[in-house]
Amino acid sequence: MEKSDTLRFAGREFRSRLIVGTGKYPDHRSMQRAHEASGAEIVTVAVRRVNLDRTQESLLDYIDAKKYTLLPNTAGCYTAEEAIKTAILAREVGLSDMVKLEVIGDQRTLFPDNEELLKATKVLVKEGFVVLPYTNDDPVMAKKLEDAGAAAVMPLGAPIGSGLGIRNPYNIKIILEAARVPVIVDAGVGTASDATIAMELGCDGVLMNTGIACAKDPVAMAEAMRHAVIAGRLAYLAGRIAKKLYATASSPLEGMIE
Amino acid sequence: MEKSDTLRFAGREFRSRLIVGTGKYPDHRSMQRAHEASGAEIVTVAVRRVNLDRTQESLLDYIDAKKYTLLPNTAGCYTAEEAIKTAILAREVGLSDMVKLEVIGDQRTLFPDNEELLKATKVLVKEGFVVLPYTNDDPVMAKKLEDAGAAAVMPLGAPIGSGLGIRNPYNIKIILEAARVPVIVDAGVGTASDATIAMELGCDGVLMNTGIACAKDPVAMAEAMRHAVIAGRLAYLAGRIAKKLYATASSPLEGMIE
Amino acid sequence: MEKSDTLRFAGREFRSRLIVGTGKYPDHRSMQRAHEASGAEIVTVAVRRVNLDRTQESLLDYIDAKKYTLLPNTAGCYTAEEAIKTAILAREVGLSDMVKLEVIGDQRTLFPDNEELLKATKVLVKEGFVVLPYTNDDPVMAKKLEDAGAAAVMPLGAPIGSGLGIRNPYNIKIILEAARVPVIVDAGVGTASDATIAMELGCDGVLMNTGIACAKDPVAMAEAMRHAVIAGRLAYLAGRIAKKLYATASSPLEGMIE
Amino acid sequence: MEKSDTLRFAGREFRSRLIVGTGKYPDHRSMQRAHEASGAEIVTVAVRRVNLDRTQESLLDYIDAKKYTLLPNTAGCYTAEEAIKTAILAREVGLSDMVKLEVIGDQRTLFPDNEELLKATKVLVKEGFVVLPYTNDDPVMAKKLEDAGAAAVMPLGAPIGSGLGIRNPYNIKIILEAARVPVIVDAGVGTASDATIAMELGCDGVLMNTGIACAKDPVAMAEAMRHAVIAGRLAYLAGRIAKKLYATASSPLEGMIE
Amino acid sequence: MVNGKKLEVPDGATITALLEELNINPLRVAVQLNLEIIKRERYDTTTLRTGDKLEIITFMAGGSE
Amino acid sequence: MVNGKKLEVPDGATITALLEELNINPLRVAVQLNLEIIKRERYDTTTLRTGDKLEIITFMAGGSE
Amino acid sequence: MVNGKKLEVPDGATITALLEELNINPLRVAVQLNLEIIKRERYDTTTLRTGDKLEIITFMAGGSE
Amino acid sequence: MVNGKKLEVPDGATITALLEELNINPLRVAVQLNLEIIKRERYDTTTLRTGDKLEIITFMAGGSE
Repeated sequence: MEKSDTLRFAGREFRSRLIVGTGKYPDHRSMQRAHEASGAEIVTVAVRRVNLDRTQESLLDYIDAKKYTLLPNTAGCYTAEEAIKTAILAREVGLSDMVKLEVIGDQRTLFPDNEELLKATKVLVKEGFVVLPYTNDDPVMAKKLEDAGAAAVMPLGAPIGSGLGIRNPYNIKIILEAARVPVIVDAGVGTASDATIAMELGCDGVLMNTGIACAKDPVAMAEAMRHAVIAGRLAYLAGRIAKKLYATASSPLEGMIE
Repeated sequence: MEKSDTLRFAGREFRSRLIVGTGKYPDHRSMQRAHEASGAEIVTVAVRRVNLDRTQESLLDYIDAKKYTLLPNTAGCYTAEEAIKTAILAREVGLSDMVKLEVIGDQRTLFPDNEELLKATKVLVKEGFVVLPYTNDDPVMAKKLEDAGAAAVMPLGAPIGSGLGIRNPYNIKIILEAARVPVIVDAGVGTASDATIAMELGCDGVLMNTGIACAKDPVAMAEAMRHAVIAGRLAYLAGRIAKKLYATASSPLEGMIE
Repeated sequence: MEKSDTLRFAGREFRSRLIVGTGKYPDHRSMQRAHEASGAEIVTVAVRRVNLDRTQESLLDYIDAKKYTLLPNTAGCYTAEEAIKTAILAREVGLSDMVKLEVIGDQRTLFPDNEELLKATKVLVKEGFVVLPYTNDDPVMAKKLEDAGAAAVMPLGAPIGSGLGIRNPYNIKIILEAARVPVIVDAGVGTASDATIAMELGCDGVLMNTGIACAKDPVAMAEAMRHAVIAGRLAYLAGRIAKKLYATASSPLEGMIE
Repeated sequence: MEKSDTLRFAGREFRSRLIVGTGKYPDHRSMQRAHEASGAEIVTVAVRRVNLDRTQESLLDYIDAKKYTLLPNTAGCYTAEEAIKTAILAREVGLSDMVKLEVIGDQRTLFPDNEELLKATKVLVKEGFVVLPYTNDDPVMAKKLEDAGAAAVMPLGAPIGSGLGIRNPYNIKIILEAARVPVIVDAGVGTASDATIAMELGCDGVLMNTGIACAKDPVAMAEAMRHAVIAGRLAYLAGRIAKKLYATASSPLEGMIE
Repeated sequence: MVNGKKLEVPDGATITALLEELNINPLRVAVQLNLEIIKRERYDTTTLRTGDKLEIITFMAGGSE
Repeated sequence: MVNGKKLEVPDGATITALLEELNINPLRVAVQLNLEIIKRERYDTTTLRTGDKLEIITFMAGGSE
Repeated sequence: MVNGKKLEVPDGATITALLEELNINPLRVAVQLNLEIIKRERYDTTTLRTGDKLEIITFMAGGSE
Repeated sequence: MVNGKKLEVPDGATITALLEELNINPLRVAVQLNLEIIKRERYDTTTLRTGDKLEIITFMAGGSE
């Protein structure tokens, strides 16, 4: 079933609905194995100056460009201008024209600055980028980002790195009702059920990093997340039973033994 | 990983931690396909009089006894005596010495009658049965059932058929803290994330029927549940990140572009 | 409104629906002031040997017997026999024929032993006691206690002293649907909203001790609880609005300024 | 205690922390009685053209201007410009220089348009208004509104008229951590406990209309809300007990009867 | 035009006169004439002509929440 | 009486014969005669008389959950 | 033995006397002598002997919750 | 100045030469010279002078989430 049911945006198509990160891993090797276990096809990376006096090897030695689509992010940017500049430099590297657009509004909580985010989205869309903006769960802003040409909207489920899951499924539902582009939950996923719940709401995908990278066993958690996203998607498509205070037995009452 | 990590009780061992039912399916054929999709190895069945003027075929034509372990249940019994009699007849059929012991205390909600349940458990354990009692989420009763020789305890997550999931994870946690036999959540699972959450709590397995059989697409939901149980188990073993109100970025601050 | 809407059982009538305790307070004086602030009319007390080499004054010097109804409890009893003996001695003191019946089944969590509780209830009802049994949120046991003659049933909202509130409002709802005696939530209340929620569910009263006695300011918390119980009761009677994903404005659209 | 503990902003001081509305009531009379029962001192009103062919009496005949502070709102405005114009006309009426600033971004859900809201706030603050902006629970926007000179910030607890309560207490907590002006939850309150929870989080006040006006008995619900807000505030000040999975008895173990 | 409705007003009538005729308490309204707000003290002296667009605003029950 | 229904059974017929006639696979049922469980190996030798109360039990779809 | 403690009590002393000596208000306690409950009206007439096991019970702060 | 660090670069050296010397794979970086982005095809022909401000950007592990 996962075969035909794919994640599509900006003319791309992905079998996996899970997007993973590269930060916070114990080491590049465990990251690589976690990526494999996750089944993800998109990996987000930071854009930084080359470390001149570096002993460490390049991140890209651990991400097979044939297997994974690179999604540069603008983490650490606090203004539209910084984010735009970072995105343009990222594209110059020549490995991706997509950008996970982050414009942080609060260093403490890493909540987005939606005003600046919208500005940057408009500019980068004009520049021909495939823009995936990280935003909060505000339905009005989600619609504005979509209207500005975002290829998908990525509302947070909970604050970055909090592991609190989908704090407000109601807002995500409301965003989904109106969205005409994919909705990908970005941030907040702490454990497998968080991802399952996101997908059961009808989200098109989930992006996570901390939940996997900082788990005691990142590779096992990555595999858990692979199953969790598939489970949630299938459950969404399968159509769950209604909730009731209680129901009646499935056991046929006729034929009871006397 | 699932290879080595198995569900064990009464000397049996199962690769799958999901136990499924046979009631409420549109037809035997869809049940059979759902069982396959679920990956379950244990299937619970009711014990009833043969329908003499039956046109319908036998349930057992649709459950490969080589592939599945049959778990007869005492659904519909309201006293220890009825349940014991039903269990003994079930064993006489010669296909299983296990019993999913149900003694219902309230026809409306199908909550168990724990007093009668405990009585029946004591008798059937003496009779050499492998007893899996369906109980509520009372830690004291769970311990008494374990002390009475139950092979596992099966607290409800929510009322049967309610689809409300794990209503009180705190009680399940408390039961798990003290249990020395497997804890298998029985009843209440409505969608994939419910099963994932049960497993993330540290439960050893999940038994469900309505959530799969009454989904719009039972086969797809069964597959969802297979992934959901694996996801939850892996997440439990992987060790999730702690929850915080918010955290800080994984992005290296050094190297920001000027 | 609170005037006419009273808590009634066993021929007694109380204006307040809040029952408070006497344990864990910093001192008798703060307890006394908290009792006043709470507006409670029933106070539960332990039954113990007189402390012979005591310097401390008697608890009863701090509870005006004209103002408060004393509710002796059987805290610390682990069998029906102990509880019965304690209740009988309590009545001999000559200040109350009511008993908050506690039979603990697990020293760690203080969950009730429902089997023993039911036994003790039957005996004490025959002995003419007004029995208020502390039980868990099992609808079947609640009904059995009622049938055994309990004057009210007191399901726990959450483990004693946990401050977790009403962990499973669904079970409380189910108990309320069938109950013909008052349902008083006993244990688990940690803050005002917990009490309000209990009352909004339709409970007849709330019993709490730790939540008040161990608050930083017990007197302020006691006053908070007084308001919380009234608020919840009034909201229950007033009939709340339905929940929706969203609604529309109350603002008249005609008359908008051009 | 409520005496000294007052709600203060823009040099005003109010004993009640509850702000109520005027819409959706069965009639002006029941509104008037609900206002009384609520104990509120601030009442929000819409700004509209006089109805020329009106038979109905004026709203202001039912709000004692000596007793209540009028808070005109800009409900129904979808741009900063409309909202500003409405606010200025409202002030011209000469009864209040405060404005509950609403700039709606989505007619379906009535979520605010934060961009326009911020623009209007800046203008109206310059014009000398006491601006109380209705926003969502975005901590970054809350801070921007505060920096723009808002006298308080009014994040929604849940969509207007939804009755869903505080959907995301985590965001409200984060807003409170950083706020230097009062935080008043606006919208979403459906029943008493919702208001209590808002206050327990540390909010400075709660604004509600639908929850009271559309209750079966608006006057009883208004009284419930009065108690609920006091309860929540007192509980917040009193300092609740910590939550634990379970705790130990308050009963002295020494002195058990043998 | 008053509040979007055609209304017969004697040419040269003051706002005060109009409010009186409409039996509207001037202390509870704001008035805008051809998009310009008219201060209360000018109600007596401000006269209306045909084609004037007048808005008379007051407080009514309502609000989004 | 078989499973609560009156049934014409030739006097002295064995359980095996009855099951065959009813076309029931003996390996999938349990049999109780006048409240006494009959082991499978005795199906051939156990004969039925008028008035006997026979229960033939099997597994069917169902369960509370 | 009173409440599990050895106590010197003059042989033949009444419960009333003992309570007085211990300065305990008889209206706030229940008394159990060798596992038999003694009604209040018998405090004056019930005398204590060496080896008696006496329990004096009252209400104290406490309860599980 | 390369990535904010003073670096001895022979006057007139090309970007290609510099990357080689720094042992950096040109296919994994973007280069910005005095705030102007240099396309890859110009690395061979673009020479560096003293005082030039050069940024060499690549992908590294990281992201906010």
